[in-house]
Amino acid sequence: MNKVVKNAEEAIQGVKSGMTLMLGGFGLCGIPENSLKALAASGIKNLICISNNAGIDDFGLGVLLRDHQLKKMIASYVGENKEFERQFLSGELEVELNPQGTLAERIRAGGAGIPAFFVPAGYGTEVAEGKEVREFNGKMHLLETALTADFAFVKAKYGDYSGNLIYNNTANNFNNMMASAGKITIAEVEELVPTGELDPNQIHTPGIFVQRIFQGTNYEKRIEFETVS
Amino acid sequence: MNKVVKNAEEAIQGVKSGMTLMLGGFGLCGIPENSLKALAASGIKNLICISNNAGIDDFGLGVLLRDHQLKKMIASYVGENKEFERQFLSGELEVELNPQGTLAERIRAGGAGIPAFFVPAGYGTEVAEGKEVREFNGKMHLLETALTADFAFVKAKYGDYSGNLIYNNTANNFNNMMASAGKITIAEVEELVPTGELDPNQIHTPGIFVQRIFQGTNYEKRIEFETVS
Amino acid sequence: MALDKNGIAQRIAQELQDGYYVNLGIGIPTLVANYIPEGMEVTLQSENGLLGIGPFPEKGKADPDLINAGKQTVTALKGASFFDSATSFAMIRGGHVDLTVLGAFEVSENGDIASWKIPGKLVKGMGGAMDLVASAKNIIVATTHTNRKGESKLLRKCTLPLTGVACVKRIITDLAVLDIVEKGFKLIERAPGVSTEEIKHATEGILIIDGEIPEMKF
Amino acid sequence: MALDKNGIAQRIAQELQDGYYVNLGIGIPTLVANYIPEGMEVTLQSENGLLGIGPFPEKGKADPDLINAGKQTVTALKGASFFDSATSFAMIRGGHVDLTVLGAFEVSENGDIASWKIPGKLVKGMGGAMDLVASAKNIIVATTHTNRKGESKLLRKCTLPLTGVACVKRIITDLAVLDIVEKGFKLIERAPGVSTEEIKHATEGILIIDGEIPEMKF
Repeated sequence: MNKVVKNAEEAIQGVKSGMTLMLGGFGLCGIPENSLKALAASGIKNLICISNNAGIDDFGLGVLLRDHQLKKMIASYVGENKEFERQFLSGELEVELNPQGTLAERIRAGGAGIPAFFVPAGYGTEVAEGKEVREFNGKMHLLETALTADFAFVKAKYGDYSGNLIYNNTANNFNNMMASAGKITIAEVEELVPTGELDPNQIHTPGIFVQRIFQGTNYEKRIEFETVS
Repeated sequence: MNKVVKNAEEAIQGVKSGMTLMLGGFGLCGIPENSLKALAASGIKNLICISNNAGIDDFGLGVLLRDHQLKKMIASYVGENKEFERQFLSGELEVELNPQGTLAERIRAGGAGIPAFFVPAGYGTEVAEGKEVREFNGKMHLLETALTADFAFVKAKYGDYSGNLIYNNTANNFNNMMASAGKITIAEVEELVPTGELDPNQIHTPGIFVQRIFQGTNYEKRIEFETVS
Repeated sequence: MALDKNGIAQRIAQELQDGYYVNLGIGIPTLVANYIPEGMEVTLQSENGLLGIGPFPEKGKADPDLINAGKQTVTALKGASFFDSATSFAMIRGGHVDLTVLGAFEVSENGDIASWKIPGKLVKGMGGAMDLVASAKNIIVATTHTNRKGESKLLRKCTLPLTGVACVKRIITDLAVLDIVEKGFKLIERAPGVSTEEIKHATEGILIIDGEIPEMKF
Repeated sequence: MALDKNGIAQRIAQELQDGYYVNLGIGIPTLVANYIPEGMEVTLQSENGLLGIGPFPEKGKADPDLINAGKQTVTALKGASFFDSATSFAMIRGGHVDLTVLGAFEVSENGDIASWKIPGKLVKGMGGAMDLVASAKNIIVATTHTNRKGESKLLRKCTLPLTGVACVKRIITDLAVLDIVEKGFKLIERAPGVSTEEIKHATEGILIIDGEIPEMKF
């Protein structure tokens, strides 16, 4: 099953104003750089983006923010982006903040056909507002709902023509769950190999979750905080 | 962190009458053979066992059944075991049958601290009896609860002293989730290697989920239905 | 003449489309794999944790760690992947599998299916069938039109414990292809040489016959 | 004298036990890693998907694909494993992490914690903090006893938006070790040379002083 497309421009075909997108990565680690650039170049606006973070001012999701392409962000931590802050405070950008584990699980649930589930995170905080509360085993829990997206953009180290993916180190993060939660999932990889070259026991994301795949180019893989010993 | 114990007899220390156990495997594929033998030899009775299947009459969980060590089974498919059938019909054995995906997810939820979640499977069937029903996206769902165990027994191909596990082919099945859902998880492996020898990107079950690990011996790895072309 | 098992499987194979991910149940559905049209890529999912089921192994090459959901030894094709049961049912429940083909004891005219339990008989359990019927985007039931006693399996209402409600889309039997529509079983095709009357006779539920019914083509 | 950041981290390290899996938050908690007692095996979890955090890499060897939850480049120790964020929080939510150490803006005498948001100030988000405090078996807050304005951070009630309720077990500050008990902050240890009076003065919530309070030992 050949799911290979030529490049990011071809991959993002069908993304339209007002759609909900998921974007993998944690900080700048494991983000779909090529797809983000193509989305920025497309000028598509009014996007709802689900991503753990919002990039930095001049890289990652930050570029879409800068160009006012986002209507709403669903994220857990957006600390490294001043433009985000500005748009949020001015009311230009809607923001829904989720506890990180809840965000991860909502995305997994979206991919796994589980419409809602209970977690303890956020009970008694502003995250609980409007949510059903229920006690299990003497502990209070919130009912959280699944998240899905029109398009999910993920990045892996290796991928094959059938869409099987293998991530590298902590660059997996949100990518694996998001791959399962996109109606159309687009994977970009550092190395695209023919089907059959990846060990079936080592595949992190089975190809069934991926609709389009391409070999990315010119990866910058920026480091947010280079810390050395 | 060295979690290595000598053998199955040492590994099952602490298992007591009346406890709830999880046992990995699908049919006879990926079952913890050594632990099952040690449990059979222990003569411990009144066990509640959570396992997708019930083994066959003279192998796997079937041996515990034969020796009347089980009080209750929570499973999804028990078709290959006549003794199971007899004990169930005579009322000796309590049985709770779960849709297979619901069983898998209840175990994952147990390990992941999610006390309950909604799934569509079983709505309108006898599985729904006594369960909360709720509509999401125009479809009816049942509220299912998490499963945990006093001891979980899993089997992997490779393991290291820290409890990291790698499964082989379809022998993963229920093992990965069960490893996370045992208060004490005991892993037996075909090849036990020193910590550091497994590739951190290829580990299926991180060691945090495993409390005891040992190198199994004399694996029979019986085939239930040898089908050839 | 009524189709045999292989005939049913062959007709079901015509429902496949290039690029489909398909879960085939035990029995007749498994045979569908033998009739995948040349040049069409269909990936078979096995709910015990395999995407990309290959043919049965050669004699002497069976791997005990590589079985399908029917516990038969199989092989894995190029591009296959292995995963745990939670991930496997995430694929199923999440609607990622395009088509599920499974057997049934009974189907009702509103699409209910009974396939897992006969009161008083051997308890086997539902396995993955309830998850599959509750979640698959498209469900085809593969069955004989009548049971061994000659009684219809296509009923007004199921009499046996249900596997799922209002979920079956199409039924392919030894006699016919039928769709579940609002008012009953809609006859789509007849098996070669089987008359509309024969099908009517073998169907207890409401049968909708709209115009001339073509024969299946092989 | 009040401890510095490293002193607080060093005192917290005394809470570690052999075999512990520990999640260390950003700031002072991260420094705890520098004081793990010789011969003790403690595995550090990073919620972005790493079990077995190693030291910062040597200059020039930073791997952009290997960061901690604070987005700093790190290394992975022998026996480490990588996984996705859902699995990472399964570890946390499922109670598999033995100890969580995190910072706070405020802690109340019933164990509520506020650590993520100051109304009118920079919105950063809660990251994994709410998941951690709601689920960790044992939570230690690492903080200065008072804020920059000299106001107590150990309050009767938190004034800032909460991260979690009734979850903190122990607080280790530059002045003291305190446990959350039914009636308030129970003083357990004093920083070297810090008097009970000074601690009382710096604590707005109810402070329980039961008998002679020993000094911390290093």
